[in-house]
Amino acid sequence: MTYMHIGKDFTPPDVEGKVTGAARYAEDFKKDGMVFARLLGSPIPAGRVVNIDASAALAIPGVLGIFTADDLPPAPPPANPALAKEWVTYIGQPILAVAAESDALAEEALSKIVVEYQRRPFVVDPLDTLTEGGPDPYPSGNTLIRNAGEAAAGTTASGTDVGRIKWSIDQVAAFRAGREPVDAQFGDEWSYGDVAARFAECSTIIEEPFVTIGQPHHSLESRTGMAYWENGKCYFHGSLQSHTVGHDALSAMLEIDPANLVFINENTGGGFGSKIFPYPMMAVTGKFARKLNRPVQLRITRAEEFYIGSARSGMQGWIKIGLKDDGRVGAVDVAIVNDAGSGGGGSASSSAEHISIMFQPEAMRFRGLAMYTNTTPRGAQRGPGQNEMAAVLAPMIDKAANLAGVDRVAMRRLNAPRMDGKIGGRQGGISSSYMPEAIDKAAQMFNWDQKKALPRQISATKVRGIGVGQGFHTAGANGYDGLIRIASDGTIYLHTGVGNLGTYSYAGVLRAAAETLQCSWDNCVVVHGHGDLNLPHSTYQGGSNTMFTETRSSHVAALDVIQKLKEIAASEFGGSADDYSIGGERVFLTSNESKGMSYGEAAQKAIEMGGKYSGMEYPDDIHRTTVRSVQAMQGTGLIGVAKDTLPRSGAVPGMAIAFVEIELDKETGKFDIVDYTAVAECGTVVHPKGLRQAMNGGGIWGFGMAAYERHVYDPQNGLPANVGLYQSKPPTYLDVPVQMNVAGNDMPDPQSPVGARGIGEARSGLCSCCTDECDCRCA
Amino acid sequence: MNPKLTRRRFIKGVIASGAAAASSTLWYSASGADRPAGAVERLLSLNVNGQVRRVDVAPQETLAHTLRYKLGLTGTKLGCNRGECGACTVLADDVNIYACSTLTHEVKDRAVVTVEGLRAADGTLHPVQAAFIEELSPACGFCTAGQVMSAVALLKANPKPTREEARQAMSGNVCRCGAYDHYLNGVMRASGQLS
Amino acid sequence: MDIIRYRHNVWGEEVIQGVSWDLLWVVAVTAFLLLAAHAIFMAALAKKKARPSSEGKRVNRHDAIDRAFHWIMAGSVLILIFTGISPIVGIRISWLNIHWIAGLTLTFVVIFHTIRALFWQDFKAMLLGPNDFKEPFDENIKPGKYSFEQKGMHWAMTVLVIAVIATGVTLFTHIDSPWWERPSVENEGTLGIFFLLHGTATLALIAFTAIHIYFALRPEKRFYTRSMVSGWISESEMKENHDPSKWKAE
Amino acid sequence: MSSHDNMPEMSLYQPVRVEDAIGIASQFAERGWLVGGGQDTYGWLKDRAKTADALIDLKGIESMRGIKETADGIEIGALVTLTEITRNALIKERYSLLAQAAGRVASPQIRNVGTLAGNVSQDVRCWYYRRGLNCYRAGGNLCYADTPEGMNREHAIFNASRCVAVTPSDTGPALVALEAQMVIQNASGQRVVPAEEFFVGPNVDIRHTTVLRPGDILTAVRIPAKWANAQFYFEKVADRNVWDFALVSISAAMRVNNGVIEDSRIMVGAVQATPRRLTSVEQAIRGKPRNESTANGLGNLASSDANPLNYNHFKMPLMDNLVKRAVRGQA
Repeated sequence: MTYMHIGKDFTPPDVEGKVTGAARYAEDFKKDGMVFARLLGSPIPAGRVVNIDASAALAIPGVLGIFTADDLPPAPPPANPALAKEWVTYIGQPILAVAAESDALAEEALSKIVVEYQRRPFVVDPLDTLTEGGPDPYPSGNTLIRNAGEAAAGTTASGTDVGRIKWSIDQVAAFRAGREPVDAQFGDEWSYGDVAARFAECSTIIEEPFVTIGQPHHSLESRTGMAYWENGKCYFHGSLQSHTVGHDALSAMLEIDPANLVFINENTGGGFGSKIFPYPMMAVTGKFARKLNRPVQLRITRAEEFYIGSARSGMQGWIKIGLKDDGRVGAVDVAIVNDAGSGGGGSASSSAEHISIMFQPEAMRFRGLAMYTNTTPRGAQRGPGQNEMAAVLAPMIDKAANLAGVDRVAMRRLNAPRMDGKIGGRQGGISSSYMPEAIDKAAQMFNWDQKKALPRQISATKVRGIGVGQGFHTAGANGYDGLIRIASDGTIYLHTGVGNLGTYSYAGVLRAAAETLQCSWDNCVVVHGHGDLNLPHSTYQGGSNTMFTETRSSHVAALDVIQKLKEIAASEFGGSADDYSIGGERVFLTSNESKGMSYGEAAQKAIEMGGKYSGMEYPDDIHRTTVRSVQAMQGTGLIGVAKDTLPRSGAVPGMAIAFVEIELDKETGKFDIVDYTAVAECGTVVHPKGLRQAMNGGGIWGFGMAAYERHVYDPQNGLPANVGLYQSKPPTYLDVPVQMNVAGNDMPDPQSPVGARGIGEARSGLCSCCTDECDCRCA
Repeated sequence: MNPKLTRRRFIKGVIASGAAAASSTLWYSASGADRPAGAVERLLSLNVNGQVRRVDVAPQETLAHTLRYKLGLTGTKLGCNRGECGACTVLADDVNIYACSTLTHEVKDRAVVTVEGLRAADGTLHPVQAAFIEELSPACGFCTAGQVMSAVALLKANPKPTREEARQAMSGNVCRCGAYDHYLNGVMRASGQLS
Repeated sequence: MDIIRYRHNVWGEEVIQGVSWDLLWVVAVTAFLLLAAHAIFMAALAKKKARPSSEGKRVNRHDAIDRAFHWIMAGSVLILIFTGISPIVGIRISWLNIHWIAGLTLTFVVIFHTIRALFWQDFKAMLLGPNDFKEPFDENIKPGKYSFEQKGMHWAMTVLVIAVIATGVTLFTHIDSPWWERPSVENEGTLGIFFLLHGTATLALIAFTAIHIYFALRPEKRFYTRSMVSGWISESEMKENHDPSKWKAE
Repeated sequence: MSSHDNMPEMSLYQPVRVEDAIGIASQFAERGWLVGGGQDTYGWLKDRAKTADALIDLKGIESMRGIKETADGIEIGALVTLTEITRNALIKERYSLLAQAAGRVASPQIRNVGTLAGNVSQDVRCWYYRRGLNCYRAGGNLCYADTPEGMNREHAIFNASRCVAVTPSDTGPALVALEAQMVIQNASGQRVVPAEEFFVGPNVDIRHTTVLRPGDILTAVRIPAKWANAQFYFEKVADRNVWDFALVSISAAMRVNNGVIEDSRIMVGAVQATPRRLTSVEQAIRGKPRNESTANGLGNLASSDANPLNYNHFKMPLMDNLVKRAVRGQA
């Protein structure tokens, strides 16, 4: 299909500001009378706050006040409280905030505050708390239990509780040693098919233990925020991946009517899953500002970003994979214990889903446990669950394929999901998959067959490793709103409530609206990033969700515009709307192109006609955020607004395949990645450079996960070893390939109007595909 | 931006920090009677982006602090404040340095250039900036100012670097989004080696 | 000036770290002043007595093995003090190994000495009885083998040496040695208390060692020092200072 | 526990003569902090893990700059930056070992301001110590790293004495290999200390890594002609290729005549608190050809008396392998 905009590069409106320094992030905003707030973190890994004595701090001139857990609604475990009191569960956990006229003064005040703690036993290894008699990270237990409960006020976690699960010493020992823990209790299970029977049919069976590590997100922009109150409204400069989808949640955290919140967030310095929804600390920023009646900038340091900025959940597990004679995966049995940190969820089920979709086993059983530990809170991070499983699986699948005597790539292709692919315990369908074709394309780009034949030994000390890995993440939803306004001068304002994470998808998805409207991109203005700019209710920007979901809502809003254009034209020139067409930013009678009007003229007409045309009336199924925005624009142009009710079924898989060639120095364990070739199977490519960004970035996160980054906790005292950025070791220029080679499979997804799915997540963990090749110590 | 506004804001800043200076001088005279003479003066004439600006600078103040909070040049970002990420990279006499790990007093005799000072007099973007836009180099953009400054320093010293040389020269700038390939493409384009 | 040093433990709680080494100077100055005062007093005011002759018949006071024990103990204590305070006063030597080796030597010799004293020597000769306390105040009372001052010094040194040994051995178990690896420290406060006791005992030991050395060098007591070297004192020295009825010398 | 981010209030001196700097440094004694490039200064102060009353910025002292040829080799001013060292023609030609080592320090921006004196005087990177805990090195009673469960992957495998931190310097071992002389000035005059004696281990001084004392200023480093144009080998193995400190580094200088090693200096970094000289290896290779078989003949001689901790056994084979590479002359 030939598109005007889809599949073509464009310059997103925010790029220039980024290269000139004009782009502003939350910390760059100042407000008259603004004061600075800083956090005091817990020095103990577990316990409770007995007493806070801030008198000496408050006596310092210029110190304005403190803010503690008592100023917030209680958030009992496993909710992750903004400020802890009864349940201190990790070192660095914020206990209170103090505000002062200057940042330095706030720091000085912190050192004068005396907090008395009562310590409790703590634990940093999930298997230690799982062992009978082992310490529990919370007084009430050690594991996540899902129930139907409501979220505690001011928090976003819902339906969870803390329970207690213990294994016998023998069961834990068996698990540690890489064997199945017989009769052990799990918290989450699913299965399909007759697992035992399918294993019986398998000729190659491997059984392996695995461990992956937690790693902090360390978004380069820490979650500093600034809030102030004016005329009963809260203006909040924050750093979130999403924009309007978090509006109601943030209003609830601030305990105000959503209409009284103006959230401003034009740019976000990275989130990687840690800023999808409003995080607890935002309540402190907003409420402290109200308490002091001053604008408050709550500054988060790099170290604090480590503590409260979320991290990937590590896992320890056991897996058994059976291959049939023909190389098909007959059965898989997997057991995973997640390190859920403080109040995290664990992502074991997602890990298992990764296996189920990438290899389509005939039967499969998953059992999982999310164990809390006295470490930092865990949350979603680039392909949570799936990517660490991709890293784990790559060498195991290789081993199985080699044992079965099948080519590693051929084996993956054989088992790859096709259009009828199934996923997870319920074996639901997927929107589409051209994964075998993607594998072929990537193998060809990488020259797999040729590289396979290359000698392993490069020199006396260097060996070559080639590997392949696959990534997956569900990447799409529906039900969000699109909003477009055409002004009487013909300018087309494309409103989006998608956040600006740096993927440029906030603008990319609007290209679908421009495409549908058949208008020039130059006449379009992207409206985003500021709560006062009348934004629609858009999807959360996370989980690669945006592309699929928001091209749909852009499209339905554009369809609404077109329908209204035609109706306006029909009212002017007669006939019915169906008699009209659009083109060249005009609406005209299909049979007589001269009978028509420009978009601008139609907009002027819409203002005159009122009603639904100028937003005086609007559909009753749109979200209240969108309603407010439409109301604010009433009578200012032609308003197109609609909720995405297009049909959708099955999971929306964002998938990728990547090949990596490394040169490993066997004397030092160091390796160079000399080739990285990846193909995304994510439907139609909307924005080629954006796709490359997403694919390359994900690849580099994968290198980091496989080779450099990891949480390190000292079990003796619960101290984290790698708080700072240099200790956390995000990959640098010199740790990644000089050049990266990526492409999209570009096969349209039938459930997206432009055929697009997201790909921000899937394809990390690919470096790990080289582990079995060369016995390198990079895991 | 309205230049008058900027100046007024600047003057306000000077007055505010002057007050802070007065109070800290008091503290020093009370506690440091036996200190050697010759400690630095607080009022500096800083050459930033080609303009000499008078600014009151505490002795221990970092350049990043002065730029961001006294001169309002917020294009220079603080990612870690510890010299571990490169987001605060600026030029001092054409050499790229971490502004978070430099005292402002250390550069009092040097020409400081930040990302805001790269445009030509007629407003044209610096070739590095233009190339970074063309290559869609930034992702989230938080490290971008630093990446731009390292690229500018590189091209001043080496107008036609190889990709490997560029990679080495840029290596003190972390990009958490992993846009390294795109920045390198930008450097190669800015040096006229990619079209 | 502090008496005790406090520090924050790994969780920010205030715990005892040890004795304040400011006290080292206090001890040094105090000991010096006291001894100087004594020296001046003795030189100026104390009545001069003719010193008994060292000629004539010799009486055995210390067996060779006991003399060896004494000097080994003396040597190790001096080494321990020197190596222990070197890093505190800023003398840069590789002190730790010497310190614990000397400490172990001292420990073993003290154990041997204790066993020997209990079973092979006249243990009672060292016991302090009520009568001993009259001795300093009555010129007519002469001691048996050991004078009141000698017994006092011995028991003071005994208590202090046992204290430094007990605390020192505990601390020794907290560092790497050829026989074990450093353990984890469960409670920094407890460790600090051991350091406090070790340091306090050391300070007292330094004071008593200084006093001991001072008296060993005083002219009127020097024959005792000679006896610790060669084993004997003269009969006239014995008669002048001891009551032969209480000390049945061989 | 508060996470600090601001520089603490302190005074700043910017002397332009060494004598003035010494005067100020002597007056402040322990409460003064010398600043060259400052790259191992501001973090300590911002974190409040160490404090001082005054910063003494030495960069204005012209006499401590520049690289000059002397009768016996070269003299490098203490303030010469690592970037200048990597680019200096004289050093690249005669002492490429040092240029290579300097070129692997941290990141380009840090090398642009970081000085040679700062690189050899920097403090250890043990994470417990840097966190501001009261360990031995900070004047406390214990080591958190050297315990059965301590996280000690980066720590020492040799010559630990209570503290198990390692020397983080890349140029330090290179300077010892080149038999450099450290020129130190203080109020009582100048003294010249061999690089080998410049670094001190925790057995001798657990609080400091060098012989420098308050009031001392390292003003220059002299490199004698002895090892000029010798055969060199430098390699640093670190996790990431930027920023990270060495897990093990090797700096070797060899005099080779007709393929036979006449004399050598083999130094290893990051295995103990000071650069480690491998005299046993130097002796073993003396008189032998510089080739693969001599290298392989060494076996695990270099690491044979190592005393690894729980998580750093890998440093032993890594060190042995680097020694082999140095001896055979190629990676």
